[in-house]
Amino acid sequence: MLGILKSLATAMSAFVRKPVTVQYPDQMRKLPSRNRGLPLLVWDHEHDEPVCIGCRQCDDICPVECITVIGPVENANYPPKDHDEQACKATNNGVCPHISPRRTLPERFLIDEDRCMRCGLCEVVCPTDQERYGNQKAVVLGTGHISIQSSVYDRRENVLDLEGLTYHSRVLKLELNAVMGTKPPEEGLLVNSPQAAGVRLSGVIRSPTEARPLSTGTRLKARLLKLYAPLWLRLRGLPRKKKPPANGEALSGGAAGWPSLSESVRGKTKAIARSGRVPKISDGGEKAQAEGEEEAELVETDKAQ
Amino acid sequence: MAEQQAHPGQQQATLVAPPPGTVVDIFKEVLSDIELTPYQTAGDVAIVVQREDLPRVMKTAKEHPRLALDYLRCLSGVDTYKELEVVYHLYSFRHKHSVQVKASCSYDEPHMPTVSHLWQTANWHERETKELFGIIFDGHPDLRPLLTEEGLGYYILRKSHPLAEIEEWQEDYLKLAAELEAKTKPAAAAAPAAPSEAEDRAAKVALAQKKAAAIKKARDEARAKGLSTEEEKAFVQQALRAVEEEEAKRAPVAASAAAAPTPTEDRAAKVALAQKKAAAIKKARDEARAKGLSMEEEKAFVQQALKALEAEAGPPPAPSAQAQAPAAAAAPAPPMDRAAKIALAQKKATVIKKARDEARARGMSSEEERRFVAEALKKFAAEQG
Amino acid sequence: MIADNPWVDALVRLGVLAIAMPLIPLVLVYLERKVIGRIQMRLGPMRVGPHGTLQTVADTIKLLTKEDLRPRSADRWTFELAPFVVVVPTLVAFVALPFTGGFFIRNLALGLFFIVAVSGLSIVGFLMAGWGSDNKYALLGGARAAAQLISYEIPLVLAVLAVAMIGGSLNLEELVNQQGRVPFIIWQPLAFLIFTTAGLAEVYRNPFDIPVAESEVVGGPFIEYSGIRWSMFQLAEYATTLLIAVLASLIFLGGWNWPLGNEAGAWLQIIWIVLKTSFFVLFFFWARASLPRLRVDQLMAFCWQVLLPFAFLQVIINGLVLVYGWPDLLLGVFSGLATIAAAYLTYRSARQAVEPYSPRYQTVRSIS
Amino acid sequence: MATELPPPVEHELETIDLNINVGPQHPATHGVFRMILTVDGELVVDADPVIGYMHRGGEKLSENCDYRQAIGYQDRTDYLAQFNTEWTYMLAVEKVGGIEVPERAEYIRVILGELNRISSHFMFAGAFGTDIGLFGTPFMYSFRERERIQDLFEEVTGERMMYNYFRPGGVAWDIPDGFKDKVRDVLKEAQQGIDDLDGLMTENEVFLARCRGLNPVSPEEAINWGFSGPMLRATGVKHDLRRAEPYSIYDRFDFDIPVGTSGDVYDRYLVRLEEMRQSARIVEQALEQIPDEGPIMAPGIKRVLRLPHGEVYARTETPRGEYGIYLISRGGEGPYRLKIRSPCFCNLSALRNMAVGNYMADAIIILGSIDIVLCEVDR
Repeated sequence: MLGILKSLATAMSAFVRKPVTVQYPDQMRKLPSRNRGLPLLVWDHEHDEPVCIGCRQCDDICPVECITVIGPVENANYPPKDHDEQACKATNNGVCPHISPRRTLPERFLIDEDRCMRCGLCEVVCPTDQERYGNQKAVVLGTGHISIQSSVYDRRENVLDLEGLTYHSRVLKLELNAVMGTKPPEEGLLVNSPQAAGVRLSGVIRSPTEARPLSTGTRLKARLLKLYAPLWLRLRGLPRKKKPPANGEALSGGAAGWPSLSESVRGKTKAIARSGRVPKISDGGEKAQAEGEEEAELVETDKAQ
Repeated sequence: MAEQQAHPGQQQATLVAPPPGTVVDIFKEVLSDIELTPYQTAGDVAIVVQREDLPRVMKTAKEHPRLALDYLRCLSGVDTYKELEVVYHLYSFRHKHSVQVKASCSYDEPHMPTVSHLWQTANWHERETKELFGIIFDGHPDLRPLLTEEGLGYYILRKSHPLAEIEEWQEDYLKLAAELEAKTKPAAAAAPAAPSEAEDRAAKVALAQKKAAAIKKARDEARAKGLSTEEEKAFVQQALRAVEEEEAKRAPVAASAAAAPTPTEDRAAKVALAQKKAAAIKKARDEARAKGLSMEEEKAFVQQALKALEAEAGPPPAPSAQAQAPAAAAAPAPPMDRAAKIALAQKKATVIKKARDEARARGMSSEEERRFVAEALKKFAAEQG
Repeated sequence: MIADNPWVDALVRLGVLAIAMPLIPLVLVYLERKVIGRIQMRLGPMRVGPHGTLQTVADTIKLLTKEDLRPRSADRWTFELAPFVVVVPTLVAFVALPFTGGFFIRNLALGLFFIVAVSGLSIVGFLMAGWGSDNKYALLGGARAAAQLISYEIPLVLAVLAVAMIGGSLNLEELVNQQGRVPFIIWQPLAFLIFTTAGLAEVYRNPFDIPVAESEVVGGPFIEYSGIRWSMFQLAEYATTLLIAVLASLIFLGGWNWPLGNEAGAWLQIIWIVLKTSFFVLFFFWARASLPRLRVDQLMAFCWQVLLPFAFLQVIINGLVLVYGWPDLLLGVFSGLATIAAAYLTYRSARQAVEPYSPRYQTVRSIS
Repeated sequence: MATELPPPVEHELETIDLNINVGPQHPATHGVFRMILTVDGELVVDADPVIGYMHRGGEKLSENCDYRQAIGYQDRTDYLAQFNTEWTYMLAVEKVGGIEVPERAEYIRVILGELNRISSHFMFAGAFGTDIGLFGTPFMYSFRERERIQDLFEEVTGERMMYNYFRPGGVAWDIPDGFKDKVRDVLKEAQQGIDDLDGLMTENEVFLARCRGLNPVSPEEAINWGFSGPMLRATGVKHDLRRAEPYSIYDRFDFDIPVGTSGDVYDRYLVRLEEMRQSARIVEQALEQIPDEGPIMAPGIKRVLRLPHGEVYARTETPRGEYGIYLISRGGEGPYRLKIRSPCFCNLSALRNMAVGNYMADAIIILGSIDIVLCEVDR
C-alpha cells in the first residue's frame, strides 16, 4: 500500500510541475549551429553561380551514393590565361565578367535527399572552404531548418537539380549568409521565415517571388481542404484516380511527363507534376490536364492571385 | 578499395609470436599433443587449430580448471578467399583471460564441429554463420536460417557475393529529363530478362509447400493416433526429415542433370539476370509514373511488363534475330547518348545563361525572367528537334 | 416530478438520460487525456478548439465516419451484437441511479440491488466480443474479462451489502439520507476500499486493465472492432466509470449531503454530487497513470485471498454491531483496524523473500 | 475421418495449445521482432523468437566502405547507444592502426558515451514501464530527459540520433563553448527524471508483484547463455568491461558496479537504474578532469586511412552489454572483415529458455527486461 501511495504521490508531484511540451509549429526550438539537415549546395550570390567546383569528392565519399556530380565543366566566368582585365572591360561595356574564383563548375549536381543519411562526410571533405574559393563549403548540412519541409509525395521528387538545390540558399539568402559566415553564430539561426512556413503548409514549392506569408484564413482553408479533399472529390463526382490509358499510345506520348529541368523546382509539387502544365504535352494529355488542374486547385491552396 | 584489400593471392602479414606468460602457454601445456599455432593480434592472443582438433580443444578450453574459458564472447565467420574460417573469442570469468581460437575449412567441404553443446550462446551464432557463410556446423541441434525465415539460398557475407546495385534514381532522372527535352520517344519496354531466379524461387516455394503438406499430414495422423503434443512434434519432425531426405536425394540428380554451369558462374549469371530484370522493372515503373498512373495501376503495369519479358525470355537460348538486332543496336547506344546528352546540356546551359542575362539586362522580375528563360529554352528545343 | 403525467414525466427523464449519456464520454475522455497529460508533464490535447476542448468531438466524428470493419471469419451476429450487449446494461443501470434528491428516473426500492445486478450483465458482451472476433488475442481478452468481472463482482456486492446492512435499506435515496452528516466512509473504511478496488476492476482500469492490456493482448476483446462499434465499447467503459463513481459517492460519501446539514437546496445538491463524483473519476484517471498492471493470476489471487476475506470481515463486523447494538464509533475503529491490517499484509507480501512462484516446467522442451 | 473417437476424458476438458503470434507488429516487441508463443491457457509452453526483420547486412556494407564511411553504419546498429557503438569501432581501428588518441578526445568520448548510457537506460525504463502496464507515464518521464540529453548531443554533433562524430584518432569537432555547464544542468535534470521513475515504479507493490522473483537466472546459466551487461550483472556476476578490461581512460574514474542477487527481472531493472546514477558520477568526474585545451585529433591522421595488416576483437561496455567488433585489416582502405558481436543478440538467444514456463504477460515483461534493440540484433 505504501508503495502504491508513493507512486500516486510521484504522479501528483509531476502533475503540479510545469509541462515540458513544446507546441511545435507555434514555438520552434532553436537549432544549434551544427545541426545537420538536408545537404544543400550553396549559391555564391556575388558571382551568381554555385560555390561548388565540381571536384566530386563528396560523390566519392558518400557512403550511400546519394550525391551525383556530373562534370566538372569549364567556368566561363573564370579569368582565362593571361587575362587582361582592362581589355576585357573595354570589350564588355566596362564590365569584366571574368571575376569568378572557380575555374570549374559542376555540370549537374544531384542529391537524392531520401537516400541521404546525414552523415555529413560530404561537408567534411568539401575543399571549397579554402582561401582561394572564398572560405565557404559548397555542400552544407548546416541548415537543419530547411529539412523540415522535405516531405513530398513521390520519392523521385526528392531528387533536386542545381536550381532546386540552391533554391533555399537563394530564397533565404540573408539567413544563410548569417549562418554560413566565416564565424558561425553561437546558436543556429532559426529560420522561421514565412516562406518556409508557406512552403511547408501548402506542400507547394513556389518560385522565390511567389513565396509569401500566408494569412490565417488561408492556413485554415488549407487545413480544411487537406482534411476534406477526398470528401469533396466524392461529392463533386470526380474520379479520385485517373483512368489508365486505353492503349499504348499514351505511353510514348509523354503525357503529363517529367518536367523539364528549368521547371523542376515547380515540378517538385505533386499538383503541378500531375496537372500536366508542363510544356510540350501531347494532345492525349488534355483531359488529364483538366482533371489535374482541379486537383491542383485543392492541393495548391492559394494559387497565384 | 575493394580491389586492393581483396586480393585473393595476397599474403597475410607475418604472424607475431605472443609474449610468454599468456594463456597460450597453458594451452600448450594442457594440449601438448595437438598442433597449435599461436600468434598475437592487436588485442588478444590467438591460436590456430586444425578443424579435427577443434572439439577437443574447445572442450578442454571450457572444462580444464586452468583454462576455464566459460564464456563464448563471439563467433565469427571469415571468408579469406582461400578458405572459410571460424573465429571463436573466449573469456574466462575465473581467470580473467581471453583468447581467440581460429579454425578453418575449405569451400568444398564447409563443415565445422559445433560448440553449441559447450556454450549455449553459440547456438544462434552458429545459425547465423550458417546462414551468412554457409558453414555447416555438424552436431548443431537446429540449423534453421535465423535472420531470414525461409533462407536465402546464397551466402551473402562470402566475398564472392557482390554487393547489390543501389537503384539509381538520379540516372533515371537524367535520362527522363534528357528524353523529354530531346523529344525522343522512349523505347519500347522490351528488354531481355530471364526467369531463372523466379524459377529458383518457385522451386523453393514448392519445396516449402511440400513440406507444409507433409507436416499437416503427419500432424493429422498423429492426432488421429491420439499422441501427446510431445510425441506429435517428434512425429512431425520425423516426417519432415523424411521429406528433406527425399528432396536431398533428388537434388544431386538434378545437379548432375544441370551440371554444365559451375556454381559461381550460375550465381553470376543469376545476378546479371536479376539486374537486367530490375532494370526492366524500373523502366516500366518510370513509364507508368510518366503516364501519371496511380500506385495500383502502376503495379499492374509493371507486372504486365515483367510478364511480357518473361514470356519473351521463355526460351532463353533461342532469341529471334529480330530480338537480337535491337539489343545489338542498343548496346553501343548509351555512351554516345551520354556524350550527346552532355553536349546538349552544355548548349542548353549557355542558352539559359544568355536568356537570363538578357532578361536581367531588361530589368525583368524574377517571375518574368523565369518565363523568359523557359521560352528561350522552348525555342532552343524546337531548333534542336 | 417534472411533469404531471407520469408517462410524460418518465419520458422526459429518460430523454435527459439518453441525451446525456453519449455526451458523458466526450467530457470524460477529454478530462482523462488532460489529467493524464499533466501527470506525464505533457499538455494533452491542445489543437482542436481552445485548449483542445473540441478534441473529443472531432474524435467522435472521426469514429462515427470510420468504416465499420468485420473480419470475414468472425461470427457475424455475435460480433455485431456484442457492443450493444455491453452498452445496454450500463445505460439501464442509470435508470435506478438518483443523482440528487429530485433528479432521477425511477427511485426503486431495490435500487442498489438493481444496479449491481444489471451492470454485471455486460460481461456477456465482452465474452461475445472475444469469441465472435475470431482472434486469439480477443479470445484471451474475453476470457480474462469474464474471469475478472465475475470474481470482482463478489467483493463488490459484499461491500455494498455491508453498507446496506448499516443503512438498513436498498433504496439509494434512503441510504443517502441515512448517512446524514457523517458519511459511511468514516464508519466503514474497509468497505469503501474494497468497493473502490473492485470498482476499478469493474471498469477495467489500471491496475486491473488486464482484459484490454495493450502490451499483452493488444486491446483484448476490442481488437477487431473499429468505428462506431468500438466507440460503443468506449461509451460503455466511461459510462461504467461514471456509474461506479456516482455509486461510490452515494453510498460512501453521503451523496448530495454535506457535513453542515442535510437539507441542501437542489443546486447545492448538484454541486456536491458533481464534486464527489469527480473526485472518484479523477482518482481513477490518476490511478491509471501511475499504477502498473497485475498479472491475471495475481488478480484472481488478490480477489479471492485478500478482498473477499476482508469483505466478509466487514460484513461480520457490521453484523456484530447490529446484533449487539454497539456504537458506530466501534464500527469505525474495527473497520479501520482491518483496513490497516489489509494494507500491511499487502505491503509485506509484496516484499517477502523471492521464491519461484509459477509452475516452471522441469526443463525446456527439446528444441523443435 | 477418424472412425474411432479418443477415449473420453472423465474429469478434464480436453484443451489444445494455442499458437499466438506476437509481433512483428505488436506494441510490446520493441521494434520488429516476432515471437511465436505456444500457450496453454495463459501459460507459455513454447516460444520461438523470429528475428531478422531489420537485417540490412551492416557488416557487408561496412566491408565495402572505407574506414570513414563505415562510421555511419556503426551508428545504425544500436540506435540507442550510438556513441558507444561508434566508440567500439574506433577502438578496433585504433588498435589495429596503433593510433594514440589525445587526452581531451578521450574525455569527450567518455562524457558522451556515459550520457548515452543514461539516455539508453532511460529508454529502457520507459519502455519497460509501458510493457508492465503503466499508461505511458514512465515513458514520458524518460523521454523528457532523453530529449534534453539529445539536445546536448545535437549541439555537439549536429544530429539527434545518428551522430557520426567519433573519428579514428579523436573526435570530429571540438565541444562547443559552455558545454560543461550544460552537461551539469542536464545531469541535474536527469537526476530528477531518475527519481521520478524510482518513485513511480521501484517500490510499487503491483510492480513488485510483477517483477520480483520473475524468471530468476543463475550466474552459471547466464554465462552459458552468453549474457552480458545488466542482464549478467543482475545475476550477481560483477563483470563490467569498464572495470574488467579497462579501455580508454576508464581506469581513472571512481564508480561502482551495481549487481543484483537473484537475476530476476526486478534485479535487471534495479541494476539499470543504479547504472544511470553511476554514469552520472563518471560524467561529473570527467567534467572535472577534462583538460580545457588540447588537440582533439591524433596528429598525422590522413584523410584516407590505411591500416596495416592485423586483426582485433575490440569490445566495450554498451548499455546493453558487451559490444564487440572483430575487425580484420588486410592493409586496404577499408575493413576486410567486420563482425559485430551484439549483446542483445546473445541475450535474446536465451529468450526461449527464459519465457517458457511463465505466463504470457510475463513473457512480455521478460522480453522487455532484455532491453533489445532490434537493429543491433539483426544488424
